[in-house]
Amino acid sequence: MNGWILAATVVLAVGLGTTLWGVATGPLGRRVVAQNLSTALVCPGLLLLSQGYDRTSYVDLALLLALLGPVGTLVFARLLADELAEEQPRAWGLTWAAAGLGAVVVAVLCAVTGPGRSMVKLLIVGALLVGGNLLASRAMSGGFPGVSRG
Amino acid sequence: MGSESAVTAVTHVLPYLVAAYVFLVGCYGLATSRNLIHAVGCLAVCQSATYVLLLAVGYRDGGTAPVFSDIRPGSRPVVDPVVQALTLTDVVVGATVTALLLALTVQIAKRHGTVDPDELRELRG
Amino acid sequence: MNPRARLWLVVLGGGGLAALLVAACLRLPAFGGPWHPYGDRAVRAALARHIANTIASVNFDQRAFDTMGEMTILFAAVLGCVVLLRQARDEHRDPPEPCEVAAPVRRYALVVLPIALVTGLYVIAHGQLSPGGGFQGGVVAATALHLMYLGADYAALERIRPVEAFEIGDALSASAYLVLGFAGVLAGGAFLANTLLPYGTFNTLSSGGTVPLLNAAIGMEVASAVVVLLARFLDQAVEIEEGSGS
Amino acid sequence: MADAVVVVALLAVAGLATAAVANRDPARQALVLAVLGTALAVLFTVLQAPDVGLSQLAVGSALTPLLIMLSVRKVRRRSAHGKDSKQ
Repeated sequence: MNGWILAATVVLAVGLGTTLWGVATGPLGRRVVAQNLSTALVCPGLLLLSQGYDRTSYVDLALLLALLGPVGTLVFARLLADELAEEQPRAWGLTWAAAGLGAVVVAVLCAVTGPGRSMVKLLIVGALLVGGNLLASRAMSGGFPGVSRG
Repeated sequence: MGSESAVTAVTHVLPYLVAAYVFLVGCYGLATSRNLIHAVGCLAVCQSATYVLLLAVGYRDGGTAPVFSDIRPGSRPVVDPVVQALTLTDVVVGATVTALLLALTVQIAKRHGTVDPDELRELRG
Repeated sequence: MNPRARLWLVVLGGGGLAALLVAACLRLPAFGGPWHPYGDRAVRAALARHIANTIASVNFDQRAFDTMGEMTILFAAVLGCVVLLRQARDEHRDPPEPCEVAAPVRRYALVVLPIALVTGLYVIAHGQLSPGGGFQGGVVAATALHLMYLGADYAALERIRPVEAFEIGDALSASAYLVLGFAGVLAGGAFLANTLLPYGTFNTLSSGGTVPLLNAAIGMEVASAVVVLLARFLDQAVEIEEGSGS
Repeated sequence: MADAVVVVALLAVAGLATAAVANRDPARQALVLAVLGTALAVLFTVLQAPDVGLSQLAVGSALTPLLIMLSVRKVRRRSAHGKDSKQ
């Protein structure tokens, strides 16, 4: 076991543990926030695993999660807009912390990889992850003001 | 020494036990469900147990994926690709079967105005 | 049967099943063991045919006939959904009014949609090289289209997604798989045998004989199937209303 | 100790499966299923099956939740409609 896998284990244990607790209990708003955080915390874990196993092809997994995770959150934000409008879930502290974690992991991995095609891919994953995460947070707190049915 | 062998014994069967547990939990949810959409979700949980079992059978300690686009063939031990191929198609086909069951649920809701299996039984009997 | 008796039955049956499963688990070969005879042979066969991703080789070459079965299940499930979720006689269509979406959400959807589509195509195209393939890429590409519904509104989605075209695409790609299989027979081999085309250079896009073609057919099939499926569900959830006439 | 990450992923999957069954409201269950899909993708990655992980991510993170939520919406709208007409 090398340091990368150890770091990934810690990130995944903390990330999956907190999201399990957040998504299974409490009001609906908190659950959607937890679902969004699961993307933001698992994706850096996958990137660290890819580095730990020394397999660049595993980065595809992180790319797909960074793309589709926020889409999943948008599904809930849109189809539960009525319920969420009452709660207006806000967790900007947590969201920025998770986005920061993603940015730090991507920066460290870029520094290790060095310039090249894999670095471009890492930067795309990072941009999609941070952007999607912040946007999904925005969407669930009043992103669909006029959705009554449609 | 004794505790160490106990730990390895646990890690040697833990994945199988988790697969069995996930399957049983899904079955329990299916049997006690009061909402057909919830029951379909429980069936999805049962399906995921089969993925865990198949992939656990194919794992090899210290192995890596049998995908040679970024490593030289033969340079590292690889895990079993056959079970992975089985699981891979299973995941996507499982999702469409879930969709088919949800379509049936929507149709039941239209016909009978409820998705509670107990109320449906009363309607019929 | 009252719920209490049913619960007891479940606990009894589940307990018995649990005991049997645990007994079976304890007798299975240990997790992570070194003995994988089928796996080792599959890897050797894949390398002999210049396919870098052994899983794609198993799916589209060594067990291509099984994949045809999976494809048939997929096709039948979609057909079932289309039949079940058609517009009934006592229902009418009521197009939803365009909805208001916050500007950043709309912009995000419009930026990410092409990226997700390209990623889906990339995953399909590199199926026989890196992790990925028709099954995964097809789902990604089809999901990407529905960002139009999530980020804009239903009318916008309907403009970029003609369902009839995707229904035809579904049927065409399913038959393309069969045609490729029969081409093997006509060339003097067996059904779906990978003897038709040269194997090419290892680890390039065109390597692996018929594997990239079958992979592309499955990718198109899955993408069209998912689009058709979601279109039926969206119709029901958003547009079709009860009661005849409006 | 090399299997620590496997054990973490297995425990997360078991916990999320329990939560998915225990949440009886379909919308809340769909949220748990979305996270369960992500956890399964992590498990498949640590079991060295990136292809299956990709498949699970593609299906579990957006497609299954969308299907379930659309069904929930249809069923809820129907029952709301039925109550209106009864009144």
